[in-house]
Amino acid sequence: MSEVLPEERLIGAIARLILDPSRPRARHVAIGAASPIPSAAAYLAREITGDLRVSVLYKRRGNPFTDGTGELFDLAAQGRIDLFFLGGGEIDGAANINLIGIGEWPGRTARFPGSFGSAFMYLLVPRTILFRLEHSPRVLVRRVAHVSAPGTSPPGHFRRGHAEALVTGRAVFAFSPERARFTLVSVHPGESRESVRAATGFDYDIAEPLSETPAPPARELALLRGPVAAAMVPTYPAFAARLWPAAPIARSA
Amino acid sequence: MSEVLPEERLIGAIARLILDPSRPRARHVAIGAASPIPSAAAYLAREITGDLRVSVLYKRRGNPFTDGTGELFDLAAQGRIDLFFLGGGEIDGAANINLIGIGEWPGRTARFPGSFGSAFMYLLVPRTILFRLEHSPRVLVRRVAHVSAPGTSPPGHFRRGHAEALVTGRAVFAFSPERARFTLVSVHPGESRESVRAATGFDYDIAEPLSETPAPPARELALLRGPVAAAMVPTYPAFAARLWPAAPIARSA
Amino acid sequence: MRLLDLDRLAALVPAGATLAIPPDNSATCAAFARALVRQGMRDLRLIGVPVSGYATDLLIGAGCVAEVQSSAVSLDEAGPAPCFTRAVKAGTIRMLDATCPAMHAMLEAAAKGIPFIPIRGILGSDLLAHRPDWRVIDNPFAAGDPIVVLPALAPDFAAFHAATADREGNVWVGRHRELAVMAHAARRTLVTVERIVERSLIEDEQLAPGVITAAYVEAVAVAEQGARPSGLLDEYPDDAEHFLEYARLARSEEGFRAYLARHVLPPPAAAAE
Amino acid sequence: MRLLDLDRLAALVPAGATLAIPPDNSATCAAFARALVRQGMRDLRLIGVPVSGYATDLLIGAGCVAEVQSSAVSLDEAGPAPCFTRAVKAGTIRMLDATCPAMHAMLEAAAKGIPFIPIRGILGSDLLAHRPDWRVIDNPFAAGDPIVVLPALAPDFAAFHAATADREGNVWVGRHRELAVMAHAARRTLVTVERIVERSLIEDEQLAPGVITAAYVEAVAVAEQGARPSGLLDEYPDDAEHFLEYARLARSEEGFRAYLARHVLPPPAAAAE
Repeated sequence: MSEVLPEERLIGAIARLILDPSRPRARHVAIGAASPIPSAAAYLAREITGDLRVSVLYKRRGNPFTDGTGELFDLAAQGRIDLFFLGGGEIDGAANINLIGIGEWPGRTARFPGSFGSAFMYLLVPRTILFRLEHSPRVLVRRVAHVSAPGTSPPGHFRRGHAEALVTGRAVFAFSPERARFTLVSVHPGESRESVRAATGFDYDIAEPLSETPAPPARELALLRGPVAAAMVPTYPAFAARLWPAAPIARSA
Repeated sequence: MSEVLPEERLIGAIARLILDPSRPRARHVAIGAASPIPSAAAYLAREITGDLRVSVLYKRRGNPFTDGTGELFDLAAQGRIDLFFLGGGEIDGAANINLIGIGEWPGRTARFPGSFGSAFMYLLVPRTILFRLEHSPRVLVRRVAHVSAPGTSPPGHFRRGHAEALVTGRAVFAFSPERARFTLVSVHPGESRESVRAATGFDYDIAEPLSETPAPPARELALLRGPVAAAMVPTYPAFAARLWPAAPIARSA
Repeated sequence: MRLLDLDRLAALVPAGATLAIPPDNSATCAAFARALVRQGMRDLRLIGVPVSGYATDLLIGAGCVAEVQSSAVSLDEAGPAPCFTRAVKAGTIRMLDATCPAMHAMLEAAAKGIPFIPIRGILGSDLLAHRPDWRVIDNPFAAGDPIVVLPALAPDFAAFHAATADREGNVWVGRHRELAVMAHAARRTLVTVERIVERSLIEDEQLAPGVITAAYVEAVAVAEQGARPSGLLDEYPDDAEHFLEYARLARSEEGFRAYLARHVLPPPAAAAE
Repeated sequence: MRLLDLDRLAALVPAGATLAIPPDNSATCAAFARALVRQGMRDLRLIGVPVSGYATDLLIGAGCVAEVQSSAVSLDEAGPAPCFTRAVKAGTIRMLDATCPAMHAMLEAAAKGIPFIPIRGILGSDLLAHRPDWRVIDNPFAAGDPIVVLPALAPDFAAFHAATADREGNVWVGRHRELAVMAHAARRTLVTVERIVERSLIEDEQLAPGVITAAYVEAVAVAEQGARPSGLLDEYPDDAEHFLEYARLARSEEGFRAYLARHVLPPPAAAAE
């Protein structure tokens, strides 16, 4: 097998988080629009377990939503989505996310697209994985300028779960909602505790020993480059073609 | 033209109420299930004006509801239904209707089917016509045993309208919500003020002069026996066949 | 999705469960109800969405029902529901009266994961006095505007009949959107269908709008003509004669037993084997 | 139903109106937005259901917009919405930020004729502080359970693009149920379609579940490829190149003018006649 691509390592790391045996088992993972890496990770997790429903928003073939663009949120509210992914223009050390902007409300210095479903999904879905490829002090900040969705909530606020992890282009963090604080658990090849420290605007703990984010084992890599790549083609053709130019013809997925 | 049937007279009387020029113009009339006479009246009103939407619940061809059995109520709540028909196991002199039953709740002496949408539609639709073929002291009572839907509401209760009339197999009454009281305005052929009095359990006023419920004029009768009869065939085949054995082939309606 | 036979599907419902079912004009689960009768179901708490008819009356007559929540129970053109009427008068079932849009709204609240939903109307109806679970609050956006609020209603089970399901468990219900709401609101949804199709129902943009996706569907069984005596969209019409036969027989306990023997229970020979 | 040409359809919207539109991936009314630009629309108050993209950015760039209420404005894979981003930073439009399920819920409340609707989540978000029209109340069914309530949102107009309409004004929108909610909630609904069909869309049980009936539709215009550069279900795919061209040009005021001249405004020769 050829060398493991950085994206493949991320996909493998996220699939492991989805399947984390210490967490409640995910039966249904939903993925928002324009999220190729989380989508591939969910498909990989499905291939590994053989028993995971993966609903990708705006999927171009076999779109699982037949009840309009509100259905994802209704599914989540009903408790039928176990795990979701969120990102942020800014993410802070307490797992607050900002998709609004910077400077005076509603983003007079920098404006992000907007909060999408984050203010809802973060509280309604039991398990959240934060994902943002860019790992820099401007994204990972001490305190977000505006809170689209809060990392933790006071007692009495209806909330089903929190972020479990933050995955970036440099590292993987675990999140403790009790302490409202991240712990660095692994760094990707080429990164060190120092390079991550320099690229991160918030304080965090460090797991000891700090490991390197592992590559997917050969069996997972084969799944990734086979059925997962095929499942990705219809919705993410450019992404699939870039990573896996020899990807098999898409199957219904 | 052959003699006017009692049902045709009722249909004509109800069509005139729908088109009453002293009332806000109805653009959309909805009819509940199993209501052939109100349906025919609405179709006749449509033929007369040429500009009236008639939505018949559970229509067997060209069913106008595509959003489930709740759509009628949403349309009403949106203010898109101008006129609706209600009946009652009991109807009292203040236009309260009872579709629950008689005796101890929920109808230990006599049980009616239930309130259907009445508790909602009576308050949400601007114009209501009460229709009940049976005109007897057991139906038209002084005071209903249980109120499925109130004839009038205190100030402050959200309400868009009231009953305008009560049409029975014997007579037509007008209703005044200010006075919470009916006025007998016409009696059908064969009935008198005395026969109606004897068959009515509630007090009411009497219009002077008291008229006979008129037969539909020739032009309306022609519409009734032509396009209206045809429109009735798909949903009310038995009713249409009984009244108009020579009814033309159904058109889409 | 699990593909079961009809009796195994019905066996998923335990005694005492809340079960939402559609009325006779909306993909009613008639064959499923007959299967519940055959297995001696007890203490069902039926929810009519928003009303109910044949299936509810049959289950009441067969002694399967403890409670009915509905806006009405009737056989429509075949007249009143005889077993229901008898049971209410005898006080042998608990009846929670409602009004159609309230039934829809309580299920929609569950489908949206909200604990309650406001509704206009109802003020001044005696329904309110008999529904302590329905409250009146002040509209938080306008002073002096009392409004009814209803709790979310999440049935243990929803059951209905539909035309087709595919191998993934997607079910085509056509314009019966109330069935989607039931499925979204219920914890577990059991569906009988005319037939299983081999192609995916959600890949076809023409079919997709009428599809409840597999995410909501617990199990499916094939039951041909499973809505009978009700009709099913353009598949088959109502069997008006059967409704009249049922209405006539169910008028007496004895007649109802005859109906069960003729149309619901296995033939005595088979039972004796 | 009135069948108009595209420009007359757009002319029904007066300056200052609230106008609900879908995002780029859901039957967006792109041709309709271009017609609004051509007629020099002013002071529109756009409502993204639940987000918006190309049409909103184009209308903002052309100076047609006073206010945007949306959960996001973005060109998705083509990047941020350039005119929107500039206008927010410059303070030339009023932005009411929301979150997707709240946009849906506010419209659903209007569609159900209820003055408000509760929603879970949102507590702890700064959205709340900037939406004085969103309130937090105590759940009337449970003590110590604060919950957000949203007011009903009934837009003056809803506009979207669909595949087909029939002569009665029934419109087939397929699985885009959010368009039905928009149409139910809005006072007047304007629709562009690929084509008018001669048969009734509600007589066909296969099509009916995807149909918004004529009761909600004010007027229809034919606009072939009217969602472009967005795709439309299985009719045609997105034009990714056009999105990229727009994103590139709209990065500057000058480039945006060039885009308008190339794709939106009538050719100068025609304009001079």
